[in-house]
Amino acid sequence: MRILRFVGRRLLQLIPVLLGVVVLTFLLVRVLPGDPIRTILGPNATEEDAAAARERFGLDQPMWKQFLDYLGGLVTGDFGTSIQSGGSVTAEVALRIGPTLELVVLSVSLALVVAVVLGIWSARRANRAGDHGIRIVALVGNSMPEFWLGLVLILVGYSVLGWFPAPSGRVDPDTNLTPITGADLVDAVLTANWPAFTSAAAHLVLPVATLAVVIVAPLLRSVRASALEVLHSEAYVAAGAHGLRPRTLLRGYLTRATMVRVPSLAALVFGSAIGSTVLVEYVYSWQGFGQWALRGLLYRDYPVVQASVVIIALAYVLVFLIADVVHAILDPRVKI
Amino acid sequence: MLSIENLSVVIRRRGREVAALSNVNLRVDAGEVVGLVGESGGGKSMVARSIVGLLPGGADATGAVHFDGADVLRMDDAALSTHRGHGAALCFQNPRGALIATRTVGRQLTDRLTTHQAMDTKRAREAARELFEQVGIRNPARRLDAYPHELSGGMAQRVMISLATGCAPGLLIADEPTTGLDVTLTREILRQFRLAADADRRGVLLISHDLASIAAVCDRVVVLYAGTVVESGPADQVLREPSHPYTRALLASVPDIDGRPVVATAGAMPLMRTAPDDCPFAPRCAHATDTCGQRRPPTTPVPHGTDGWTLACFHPQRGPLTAEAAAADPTLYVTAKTAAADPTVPGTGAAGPAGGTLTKDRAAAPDTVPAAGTPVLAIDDAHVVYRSRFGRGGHHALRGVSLTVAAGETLGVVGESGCGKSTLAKLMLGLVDPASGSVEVAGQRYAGLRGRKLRQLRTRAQMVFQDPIGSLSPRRTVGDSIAEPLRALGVPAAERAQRVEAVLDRMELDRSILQRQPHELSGGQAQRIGIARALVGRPELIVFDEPTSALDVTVQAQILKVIADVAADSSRGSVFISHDLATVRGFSDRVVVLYLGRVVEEGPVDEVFDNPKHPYTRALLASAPSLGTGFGGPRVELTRDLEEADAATGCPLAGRCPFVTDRCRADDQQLQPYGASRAACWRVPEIPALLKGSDIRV
Amino acid sequence: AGSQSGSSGRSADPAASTLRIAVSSYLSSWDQDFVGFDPTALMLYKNIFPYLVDYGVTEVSGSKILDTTNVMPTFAESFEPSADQKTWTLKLRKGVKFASGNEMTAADVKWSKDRAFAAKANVAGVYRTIGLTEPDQVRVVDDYTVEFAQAFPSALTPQIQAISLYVFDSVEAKKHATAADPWAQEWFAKNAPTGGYFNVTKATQGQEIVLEANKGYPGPEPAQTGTIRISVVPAAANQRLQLQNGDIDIALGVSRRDIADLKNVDGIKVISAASNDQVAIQMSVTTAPFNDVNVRKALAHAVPYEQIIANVYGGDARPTSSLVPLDMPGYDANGYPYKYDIEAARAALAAAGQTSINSELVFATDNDTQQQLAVLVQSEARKAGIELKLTPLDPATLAERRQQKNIPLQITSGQLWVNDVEYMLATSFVSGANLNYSNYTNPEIEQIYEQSHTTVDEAARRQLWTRVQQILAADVPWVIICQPNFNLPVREEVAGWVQPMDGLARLRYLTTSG
Amino acid sequence: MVDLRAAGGPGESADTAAPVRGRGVRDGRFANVLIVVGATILTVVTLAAIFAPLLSNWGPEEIDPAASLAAPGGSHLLGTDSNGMDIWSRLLHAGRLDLGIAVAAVALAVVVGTIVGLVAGYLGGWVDDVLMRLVDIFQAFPTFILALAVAALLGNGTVNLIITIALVNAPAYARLVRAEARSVRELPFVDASVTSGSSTLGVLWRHILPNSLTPVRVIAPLNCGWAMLTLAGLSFLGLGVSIPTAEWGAMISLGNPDVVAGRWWTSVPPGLFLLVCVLGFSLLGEGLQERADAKRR
Ligand SMILES: Nc1ncnc2c1ncn2[C@@H]1O[C@H](COP(=O)(O)OP(=O)(O)OP(=O)(O)O)[C@@H](O)[C@H]1O
Ligand SMILES: Nc1ncnc2c1ncn2[C@@H]1O[C@H](COP(=O)(O)OP(=O)(O)OP(=O)(O)O)[C@@H](O)[C@H]1O
Ligand SMILES: [Mg+2]
Ligand SMILES: [Mg+2]
Repeated sequence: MRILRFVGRRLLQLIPVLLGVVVLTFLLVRVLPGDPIRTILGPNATEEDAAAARERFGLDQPMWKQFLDYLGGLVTGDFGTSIQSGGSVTAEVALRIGPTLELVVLSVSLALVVAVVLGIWSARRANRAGDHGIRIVALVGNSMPEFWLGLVLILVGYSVLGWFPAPSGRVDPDTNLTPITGADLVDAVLTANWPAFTSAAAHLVLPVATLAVVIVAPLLRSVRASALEVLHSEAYVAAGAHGLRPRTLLRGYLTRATMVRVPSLAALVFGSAIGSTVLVEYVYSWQGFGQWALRGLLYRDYPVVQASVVIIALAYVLVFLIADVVHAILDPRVKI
Repeated sequence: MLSIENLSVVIRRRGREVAALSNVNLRVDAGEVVGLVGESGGGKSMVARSIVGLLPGGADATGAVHFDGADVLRMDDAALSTHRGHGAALCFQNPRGALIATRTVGRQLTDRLTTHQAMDTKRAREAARELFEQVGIRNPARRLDAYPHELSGGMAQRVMISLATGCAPGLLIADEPTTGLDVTLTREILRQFRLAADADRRGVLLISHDLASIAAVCDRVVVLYAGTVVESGPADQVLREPSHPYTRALLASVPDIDGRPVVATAGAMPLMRTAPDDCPFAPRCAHATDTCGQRRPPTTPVPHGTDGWTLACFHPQRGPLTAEAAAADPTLYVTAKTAAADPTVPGTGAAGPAGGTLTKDRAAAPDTVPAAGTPVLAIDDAHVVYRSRFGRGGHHALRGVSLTVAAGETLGVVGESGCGKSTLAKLMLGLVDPASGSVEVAGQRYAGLRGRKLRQLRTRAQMVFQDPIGSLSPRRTVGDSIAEPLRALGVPAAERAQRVEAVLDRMELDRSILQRQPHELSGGQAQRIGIARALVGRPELIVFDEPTSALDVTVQAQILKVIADVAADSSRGSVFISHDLATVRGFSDRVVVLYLGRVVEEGPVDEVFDNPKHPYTRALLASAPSLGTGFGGPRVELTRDLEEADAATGCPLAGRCPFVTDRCRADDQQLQPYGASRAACWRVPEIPALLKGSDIRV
Repeated sequence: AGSQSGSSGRSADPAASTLRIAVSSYLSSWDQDFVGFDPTALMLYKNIFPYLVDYGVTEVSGSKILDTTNVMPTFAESFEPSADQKTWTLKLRKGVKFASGNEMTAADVKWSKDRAFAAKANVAGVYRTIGLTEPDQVRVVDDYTVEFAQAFPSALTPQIQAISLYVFDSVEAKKHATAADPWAQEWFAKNAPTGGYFNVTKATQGQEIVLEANKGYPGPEPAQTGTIRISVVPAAANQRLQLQNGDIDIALGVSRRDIADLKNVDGIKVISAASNDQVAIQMSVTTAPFNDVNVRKALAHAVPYEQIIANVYGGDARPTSSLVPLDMPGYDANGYPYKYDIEAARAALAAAGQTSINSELVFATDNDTQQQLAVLVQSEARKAGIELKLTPLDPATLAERRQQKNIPLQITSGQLWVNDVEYMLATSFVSGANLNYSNYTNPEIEQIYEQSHTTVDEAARRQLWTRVQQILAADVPWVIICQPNFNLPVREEVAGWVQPMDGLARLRYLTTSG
Repeated sequence: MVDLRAAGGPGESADTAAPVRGRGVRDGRFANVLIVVGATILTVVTLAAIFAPLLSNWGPEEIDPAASLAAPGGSHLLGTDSNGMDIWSRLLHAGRLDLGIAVAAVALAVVVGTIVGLVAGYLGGWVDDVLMRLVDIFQAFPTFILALAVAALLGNGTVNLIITIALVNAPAYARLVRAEARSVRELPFVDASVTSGSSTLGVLWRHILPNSLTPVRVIAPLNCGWAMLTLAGLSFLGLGVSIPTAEWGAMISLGNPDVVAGRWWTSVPPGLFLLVCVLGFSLLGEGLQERADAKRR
């Protein structure tokens, strides 16, 4: 109940932030140089043709009217019509967000698991070779441009070893997967399409690995640091001094206390992972949100850019909210 | 049961070595409470850690720690893990920090029970409830599901004790179990240890820097100085007629509510790099002779003492340490030569203040601008509310406080933790704004002033803080900090330097200290700097907010001496805030007793201490530890902890007062004159009678 | 190390075989009238819209190419002009069906042309060149006959209609039209049209499009491959890898550098053909400093033509000496008398009264070839005293700046959809022409252009074109760099490629024998 | 003498409660190793960038008309790229731009973020609310997308890139400094300064600022590395520094396709340079972080 009230209050606080994002993107998009209409008209179009097209997309209206229309649409979940495709942006978003979320959620989860397991392991062996090794490896991963790493993994995993399917999509089309959420693994499970599941999983391995490698370092560093802090805390020493069993100590005392700081960092990492998908999706022909947003930006597809930024901002603040809730659950000291 | 033999611990770190313990011998038997006392850094915790085999990294231990026949230092993993907890269980100094924040206290306790007493979870929970009840936790079933942060300090300490006893240890070790607790709670917690020894036949090792507080429950005491045992013996004898000069100095530095003078010993305890081959106290000791500097005094029985009373000194002292004797004891004065030899505290050492008795002597008054008697501070019916950021309401920290301080006067403010003392201090300095009521300093109100005017008025009142190092900006030099009020006043640089030097001289600090950073200072030095900063702008009012509570006992005495000097200036008013009644008694003219943001009693210091009117004052006095006669009159004990009492309407003390009636719960109490002092209790006239008849002591 | 899925699904029967093609991006929209100007979309339209007339195929020096001089009916039965060349009559075949089962009739043609005019984009734009501006000019005669009444006769009509005469299933479309959306834009943005050489059977947004041969196609040259899978692979390197591994049969988005390498890879062949693709730097004749013809000449002398052909195109491009493409009827080798010669460049600059000038060279952000070219031009032009700032622009900004006509220098590349100088003048050299990024005008050229509308005689036209090239040689609105050859890496099993003159692959000719 | 470590008493076998065993000491040592290695890498790269003209016999934008995509060896130490430019020379010269942009951008972000955070944290109240909502808004923009948008808006000049990357990073600093300032504000020395009559600005400048920068000092180097990666990412998408200016990210993306063709030299060396340089920042940051952590414990 308390959590619900907390979530409610936080959701209310999100409104000004999201409104700010909405206004800012709206303006940003319009001050960007470039004319979206010209990109769809083809070379033979005349000024009248352009004016007609402008009218079609409501771009001839005064700015405030455009904004009010946009806002009105947002309230009903309508992001407008894409200038490039002429289709409903909302529908496109629905199609694009699933795959990207699948990619990001899996990568962040993988990174989290790896970071927690290795971080605690590393902290308990602080300053031995293994600890140093893990930290350095994580840092190296963190220092690589994702597009470079992606290409290397494709070269090795697909071209040389042939272990992974061609990086051209997310699932083998022959498996006839019916899209529901857009997240192929989920869809495969929902439709009990096991060949599709296997195929989707195989397609996911390399991109997920790429993203995870790139983001794991800060998580690992943080887990290790807080595990160390716990290990050195008076409380942990006290528990040890009372002769508690190692298993009890690890589970009840070390792990949970270590996890306390992870959610908010995971949320941050989630944010940067979303950013990285633009590059990772390109390299792996992963037609997701990032590619869509990037294309929208390059072609100044106003509704698409607006929608993509607002959606990512929404996802981002929601993830932070979730992180706060998880934090509150993990850490009884948090006042909510 | 426990017998430590010739234990030495050396901690080796790159660049430095510390001989934390040198040839310590100590024993604790079943059913016995042994007190281990000494100043900070003396090695008390190290002894405790050795007993449970938890030495810090880089530590090398020699000697033996025999526990029930086995040597802890040579135990293997398995033996050690049963020894820890089940053999000897440690209660940690900072109970809240020693509890894992993310696990309920109940589970932390059942973890111990299942580990050491082989109980199943259900049984363990039941046993946990009983244990909680035993240590005096009300509503134990509910508290089992509480997280540590939901507990008050006293409660957390009780939980910690239950955790330790939950391991069913042969030996219970308590490292400073009452530091940071209120006087009223301290007694209660200490009783728990006595109980563990008497009822469960456990051995108890009580560690404290404060002799007086643990005196009552100990069978024997061991005094540590610089990692060596300087004296040990039966508690009553050692405390009454200490034989080692250090023990005597230690006892004499502590203020006592019976008002006996405090004696300061210059210098500070040295940090030993190697096991000493002389008497480590010699540099501070007035009895020291050449021998003391050449050989380490062996541990010998006290010549005039009883069995088991030993000391390590070539010059054992005799006689009780009564107030008069202490004041007259020439041994407690220190020579400049020996202080200079102290390597650890160069500032204090070099210009070391001569020790001396602290008395109210209103001598020299250098700048006598306002005539004595002019009010420099007037607070009228002030309320302070800390608003919470979002919700309505907030915390009502002060509820209608009125008081005045005249030039030349020292006002003492006492009260339990959280009663609003620091808030009152901030109010006096204009750091918090009163929700209603007014504050006037030097005839001017803070309210309504802005910008430059406000800043100028602020310099009229200065404060000395509780945390001496924390009140100095970590990235500024000491010189910067002291000169800050002058800079704000727009004093030109040359004059600034001059005045800073003058005030340094007054604090008996060396000039070289100006270039240092706060972390390079000892607590005593830092507090002198703090006082210097407060003085340098020649304010009308100085507020001392618990200026010595973070300091070591002997350093505390030195600072108290400085403060007494400062407070003696008739040109300004002083406010001295402390939770320690004895300290306040030392040099206040008047005392105000705060309780939950209200003044419950106010009057001349001797009247309030000798003839308390309010039941609360009486209770405070009764529970104050004392090595001397202590509080003479009939005692009152409060029936509950502060946290559990509610003060919705009526007398705030109603929830805890043994004399409570329905009228107390209904009516607000105003200060009313009773003799020389005033108290906010309508039953004052009846209390003597009530006390006579019944035995109020619980 | 080819993956197994690569070899599955193939059989000996060509109609049942599957061809896999990689493209760089998903198409923006299915609606050819309103939106969708990206290469993938245009290529797909050619294959899935029923075009009533289309180019024939001819063989030139061993490779098959589209014959722009031969426009023939495909879905239509015939398309003939009246004697005055102003009215063209289109006769439809009977029994041609859309995927919905609706028959293709004159009403569909009329509706589609009405829609095109209403869209005021794309088709409406090109129809202007042949005097079609009003919906009324398209008349239904009977269920299977439609007349196009042009305002003036035009030699370009067959070519223009070849790229414009596509038809929607109007019966189906009307079901999805609303008062607010009379042309069913929403429906067509999301749903592929039907009735072309291929029907789209599956389209996964951003990922893959599956084409199935239209069995009901009544005309010549039906689709040779039963199924074509078009997958989207943005990274060129990735396409190359997949082609090498046999996971795709044709890679449409492989970089030039890779193609050169792929020539020597087992299992892959590179289809190569000469093309009329022109690479040029258009110089704005209205923007300083290129408003001075001497400065234009200076740059024309400062471009390292041979080095570009060697380094950027790996030698796989033809040098040219006219702004009219090499293989366009009327090409004259005197149309561009400029050679790489720094001294001459300096001299020209001096003639303009300058020793050094600064300008900006614009090219498309995502175009590696243009970028490489720009770097070389920059490096050499600097030697002649022309300091160029390289400005890559994204599509939207490029479009906007082109609109504003303020780009001093821009690299352009492409091929005219109609292989005719009149069309070239119409699109590139007359005042206000859409591809006239040079903002070039010359009264004589305007006059020749007018004249050409009515000049049908081939020899007379040739004469006009020679004059055009003389004028262009003097005015130098462009630096014409070269004509790169067309190259396409495919798996060895792929055959039947027909080189499209408009750069848009005609998939129906393709076969695979895998 | 019993060495407790040898006795295994309080030492930690893999699974026992691990009481401290000499950690603090070696902790510091490894932190120092990290810092030294990181600083060395950065120094070497910086020196190489500064003295690039002396270390290479080709200009960074100089085209060798005879040798496009030449293999390493001969007159080109690391070969040439598809434009015929010398990779080695470009690698070295690129350091100037990459390091310069990263450091300048982070410095700008630190300055802006610190000012905002300090003001918000110390003043509190509505100022805090307004500033922090703004920061929220900026942070809710996904960093990379924001970078893309700003880069597209401002164009790809060096200064614009600096502004872009700074803008993307500044909110994080604002938050960090604000949190720190809020806690510093509660410390007694601030009260001491206020009662000494210092002005608000004086308190901010002399006390709050210097004591609020600790986390910034630690994060900034890590952030520099991140900034370089962002720059590379922007270049990869064509929004970074424009050709032919030497920049590692642009070099990688230019040469990326060549890797598949076995021409590793066009993209692997810049990739390694970038990696090593970012790693240098990461090591430095990690070392500083560890030191700060150790101090806190
Ligand atoms: N982990 C450690 N590393 C290095 N030196 C230490 C460590 N712990 C304690 N010491 C040193 O050992 C000596 C004894 O410390 P110990 O904590 O036992 O003193 P104490 O009497 O408990 O003091 P306090 O009253 O402050 O708790 C001190 O000089 C201290 O500096
Ligand atoms: N900034 C604040 N915001 C909210 N509540 C506060 C604040 N400062 C103090 N309080 C509350 O006001 C009450 C009085 O606090 P104050 O610090 O004045 O007590 P104190 O008597 O000085 O206690 P101590 O002896 O522990 O220093 C306490 O309950 C405390 O929790
Ligand atoms: Mg201790
Ligand atoms: Mg206080």
